[in-house]
Amino acid sequence: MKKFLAAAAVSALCSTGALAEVKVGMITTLSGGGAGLGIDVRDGFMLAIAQSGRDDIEVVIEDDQRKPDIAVQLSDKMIQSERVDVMTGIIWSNLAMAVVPAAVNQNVIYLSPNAGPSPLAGKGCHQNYFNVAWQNDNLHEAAGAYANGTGYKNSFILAPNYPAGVDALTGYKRFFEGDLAGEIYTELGQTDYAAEIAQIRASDADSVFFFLPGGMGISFLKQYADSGIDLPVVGPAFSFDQGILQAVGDAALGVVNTSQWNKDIDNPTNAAFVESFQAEYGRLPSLYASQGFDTANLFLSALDKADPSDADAFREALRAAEFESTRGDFSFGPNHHPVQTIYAREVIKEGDVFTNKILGVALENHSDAYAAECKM
Amino acid sequence: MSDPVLSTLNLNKSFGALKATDDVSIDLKSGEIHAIIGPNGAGKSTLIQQICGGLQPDSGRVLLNGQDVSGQSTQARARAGMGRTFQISQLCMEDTVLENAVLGVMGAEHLAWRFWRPALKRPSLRDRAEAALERVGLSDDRDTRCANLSHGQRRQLEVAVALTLSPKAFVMDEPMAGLGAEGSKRLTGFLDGLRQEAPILLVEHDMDAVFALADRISVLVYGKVIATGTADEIRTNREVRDAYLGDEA
Amino acid sequence: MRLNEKYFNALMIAGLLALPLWAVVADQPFTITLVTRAVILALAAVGLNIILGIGGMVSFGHAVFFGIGGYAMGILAYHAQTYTALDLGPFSTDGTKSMPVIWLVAMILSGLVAFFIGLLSLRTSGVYFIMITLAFGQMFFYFAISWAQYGGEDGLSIYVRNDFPGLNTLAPIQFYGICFTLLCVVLFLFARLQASPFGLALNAARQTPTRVETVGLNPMRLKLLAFVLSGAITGLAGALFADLNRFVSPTMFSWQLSGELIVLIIIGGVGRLMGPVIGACVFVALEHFLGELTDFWHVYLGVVLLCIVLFGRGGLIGLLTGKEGVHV
Amino acid sequence: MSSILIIEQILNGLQFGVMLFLMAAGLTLIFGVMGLINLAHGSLYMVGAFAAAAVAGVTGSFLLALVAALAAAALAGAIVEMVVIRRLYNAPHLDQVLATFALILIFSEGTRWVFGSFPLFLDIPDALSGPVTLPGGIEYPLYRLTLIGIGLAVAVGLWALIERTRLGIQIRAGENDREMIAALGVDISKLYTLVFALGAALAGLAGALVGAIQSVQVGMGEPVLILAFVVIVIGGIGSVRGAFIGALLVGLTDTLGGVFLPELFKLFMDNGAAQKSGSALASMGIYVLMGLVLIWRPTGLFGARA
Repeated sequence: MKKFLAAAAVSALCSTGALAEVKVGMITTLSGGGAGLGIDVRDGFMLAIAQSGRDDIEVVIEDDQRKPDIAVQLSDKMIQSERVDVMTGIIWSNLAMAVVPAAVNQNVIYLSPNAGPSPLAGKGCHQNYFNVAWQNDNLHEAAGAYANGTGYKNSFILAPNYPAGVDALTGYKRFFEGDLAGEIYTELGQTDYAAEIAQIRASDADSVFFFLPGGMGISFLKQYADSGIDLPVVGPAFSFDQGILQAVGDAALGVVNTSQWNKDIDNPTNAAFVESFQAEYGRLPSLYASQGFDTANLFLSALDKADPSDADAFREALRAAEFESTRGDFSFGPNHHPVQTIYAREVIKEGDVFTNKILGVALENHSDAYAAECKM
Repeated sequence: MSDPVLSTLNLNKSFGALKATDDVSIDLKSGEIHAIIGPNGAGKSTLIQQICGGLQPDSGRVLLNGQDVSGQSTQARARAGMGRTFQISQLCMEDTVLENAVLGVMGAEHLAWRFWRPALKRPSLRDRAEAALERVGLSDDRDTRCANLSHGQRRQLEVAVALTLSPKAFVMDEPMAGLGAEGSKRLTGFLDGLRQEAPILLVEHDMDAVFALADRISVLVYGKVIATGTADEIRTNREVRDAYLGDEA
Repeated sequence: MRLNEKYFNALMIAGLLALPLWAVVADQPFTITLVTRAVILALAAVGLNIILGIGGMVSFGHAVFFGIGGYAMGILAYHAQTYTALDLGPFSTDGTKSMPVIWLVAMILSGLVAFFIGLLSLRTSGVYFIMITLAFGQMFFYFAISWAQYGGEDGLSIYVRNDFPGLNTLAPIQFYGICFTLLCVVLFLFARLQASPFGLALNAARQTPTRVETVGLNPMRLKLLAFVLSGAITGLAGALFADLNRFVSPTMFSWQLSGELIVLIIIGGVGRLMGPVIGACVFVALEHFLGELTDFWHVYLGVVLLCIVLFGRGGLIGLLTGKEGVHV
Repeated sequence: MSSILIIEQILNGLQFGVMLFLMAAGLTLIFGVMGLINLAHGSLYMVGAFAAAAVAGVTGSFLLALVAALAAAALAGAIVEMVVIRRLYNAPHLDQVLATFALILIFSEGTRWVFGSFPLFLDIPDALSGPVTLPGGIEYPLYRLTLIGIGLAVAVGLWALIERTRLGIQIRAGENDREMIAALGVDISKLYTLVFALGAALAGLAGALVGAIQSVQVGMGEPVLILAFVVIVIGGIGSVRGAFIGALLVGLTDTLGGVFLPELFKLFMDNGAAQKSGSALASMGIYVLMGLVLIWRPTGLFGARA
């Protein structure tokens, strides 16, 4: 168990040595494949806690190894032994589905810094569940909207054969008004896309949309760039994020992707965040880091107004979402999922570093397709 | 004499161009010891394997107690009454002597499919196993792990396990192998008495034992039986002397 | 100091009884959850130990049965919790939240699947057997990932633990009681089985199949039945594991889990009654305490495992009691 | 579906197959000569890819990167053989499985320790990037054609090594009879280290070559390892020829299954459902293939008869 007493340096200055009064449980992925995302969320979150200067917050951090059963047990531990007030941290939808429903039913507030599976936005929504990132479909919907705006008429779309992949293609199709030149479900964890790329080449598509998180996206983009096909590619931010962009290299240059955040979003909070994150950790912040940072700030804003022991008041304070988000305007819809603007951004090279710049707005003040199903 | 207990009819087996068993017809009559001898590579092991079911012949039949067992599995032949011992001991080395013998009784009594009472606490299994151990002189070692037995004791246990099966016919593959002079002599005496219980088909290199024990001897050379007869007939057989005994006699 | 294995076993059981009771007194519910996890993994590994330790079959696909048990629980409880009908051709049921019924279904299903997998796999031996069982595991894994009706990769959440007559299963100690009792029952059955004629014959089939044949027994059939029993017990453990987490997902079918079950047995001692139990306790403890020390705890776990293989033949029980393990 | 597409897909299957062969050849040699199941073979693949990415990042030369991959994997292999594997030759398969499973943990987390949690960058050299046009108007990436070429060259080289050289004689002798090579006066432990390093180098080469078109990340070895095991089991463990045939079979089954099964399902399903069920079945395809082969021939296509 790694206990981080918030802002240790600050509390050293103040000689009060106050006892931790609020306990946050963070379950995230810190080892094995996919650890990069969890580390970013954790670092973003802890940065905000440190900047708050509060010494009455204790954050208990545990590694779920990306295994659902481990995550469930850690959640039991957080609730039963640590008796945390608030939980956060989970990266993956399948782990969120394993942990969140049980946790929120035991009167724990859960703040999602990344995963947003559709059941939790619709029929399975809960007053104790707040999503600070996005509903899973959002970025894909924005990609569909962007494709319309650019005038694409015939898209070839592909995603891995698992629930988030199916949601991705559904999300794209929900907004895309053109035809589909092809629709492929690949194997989860697949590393070679030669067969799919050949099918894209043989089709009469005018654009390609893909959702292939992690290493799958790196492989696809490198192979696609090498295939000589020059159809434009659109995708959600996950394959173009700061952490993995360097591994894709030139193959990603010019690709348009959709995101609710970018480091050049022009507001003081964001500028300060990017600068302080770089200063603290020596790397550019990623989308995930921004989500972790926002999650912590949302939590801190509510903490200023109410005590977690007063559940109703604390929930109300969270729902108000009165904090300075790195994304600019941020508010919650009726299902406690964000209503936010989603941008189209393009991969560029700044010096030696690959990064993104915003092209324009893909969807303005966008909510999600499931809010109506939520009876809270 | 009555019909043979065990017989082979025109067994043939080839490995590629090599004819390992060439039209072999031998029989084993009640109460006799029939020895099969032959130089190394004569096809004795291949023949035994076909008799016991480890190998399928290309053609020919094997009869046990008048019943055609060709094509049947090893375990079916065992159940039909074939009691086999191995040239290289096939014992459960991690188990005790008694457990090895009990395994034999379980096979004979069809008692393997019992899941509750411990095998060693069942008198029906234990008594018969101990009786067999007693006969070969291993009673005192019943709780010794097989791995700790001497070579000679393992040979004795091989025979004891075959005894527990109460077979109609014994098929013994070089039971004397590796026994000293003393051990061979003791086993020879034991087998001498055993033939009244069930006849023995004996493959053996130890010529003293063979000529002392065998009622009949068949000589196998290059997969073919070149002669069958009593010890005296074989000793004097010209062909045998040329092919096999020649260089020894 | 050499311990007598019998005393050692009694000590283990006493420990498994005392630790959770202490946790209740000390108000450490998570300790109970951890011990429950160890006990359930041990149960699954006791199942595997039947074929691995007695029968000498190295199944690298035992997660199949663990997963089937888990999904049996998940699917039955899912239908019961959503009040939807589960159509099985001529039959239709509303599912159930009753543990005993779920256990029965889990065991029967796993046993049936084990029968077919065993029938095909037992034609091979050695490395080929290891690999063909792995192949079956992968087939089930990929099937579960794309089985959209029951959550695919996301798996299925059951919000409330299933019921056991007369108990409050949501109380950690009561659920632990159920798991611990089942483990004791299965350990008792294992001990009886190992000494029974069937166990003796199966043990012989591991050492010398030829001998078993020449006494008139069919080693294939012995092994197949062992495989079915083993699958059923691991399936039962799967159902309990799913209930512990109130959640099932395809990771229950993963080859890593199959590997972990083997690892548990080797840590404890192959073919030993309590081998899987001590193995599971040590494994869960390592996982928990090393994980607290460093993010890179897998490195240390790897080193510990290596040392056990290289220096601890016969597992921990072998080490403590001075007996060598069985050979597989 | 046009014939051009079908030919392209067959090329893709071949390319996948020959890369699997590089992995499988080492694995099958190590089993054939030493009787060892090496689960950590995938880690050597990863070592090769990381070494290549690191060297390419510093020098910018792909050729140097390949050399580094070969050297690093061979070295890692030799060290692992001398420190750990050597003690396992006479151990039961079970111990080998556990020990090499432990090595995977050490390699994976150790690599993450050194290189961090994010994927590394490794790209195709400029000279080999982009597509070429083949006879018949097929556009095909030059790099993938090169991979097919390298794979086939390694296969021929390996054949020559085993059939035509002194080392090959020793390897074949080692497969048949370990006492015999000792009698021949061969230093067994040196031979074993050499064979292990050779297998490791091939895995490292595969890692570097494939890493250029895939993601160089921790854990990249395990999926390939499982496939390589499927390959050698289909081909018959210990047989290099079997590994070659098995690799091509697996490569073609996986690629063509993924393409044609959904098409087949479209005949009697709607598009989306056909895609989902077709690709679900395709992901099980190679395991079904392996199961069928083993049921038909329990020791694989070219395995020694039991």
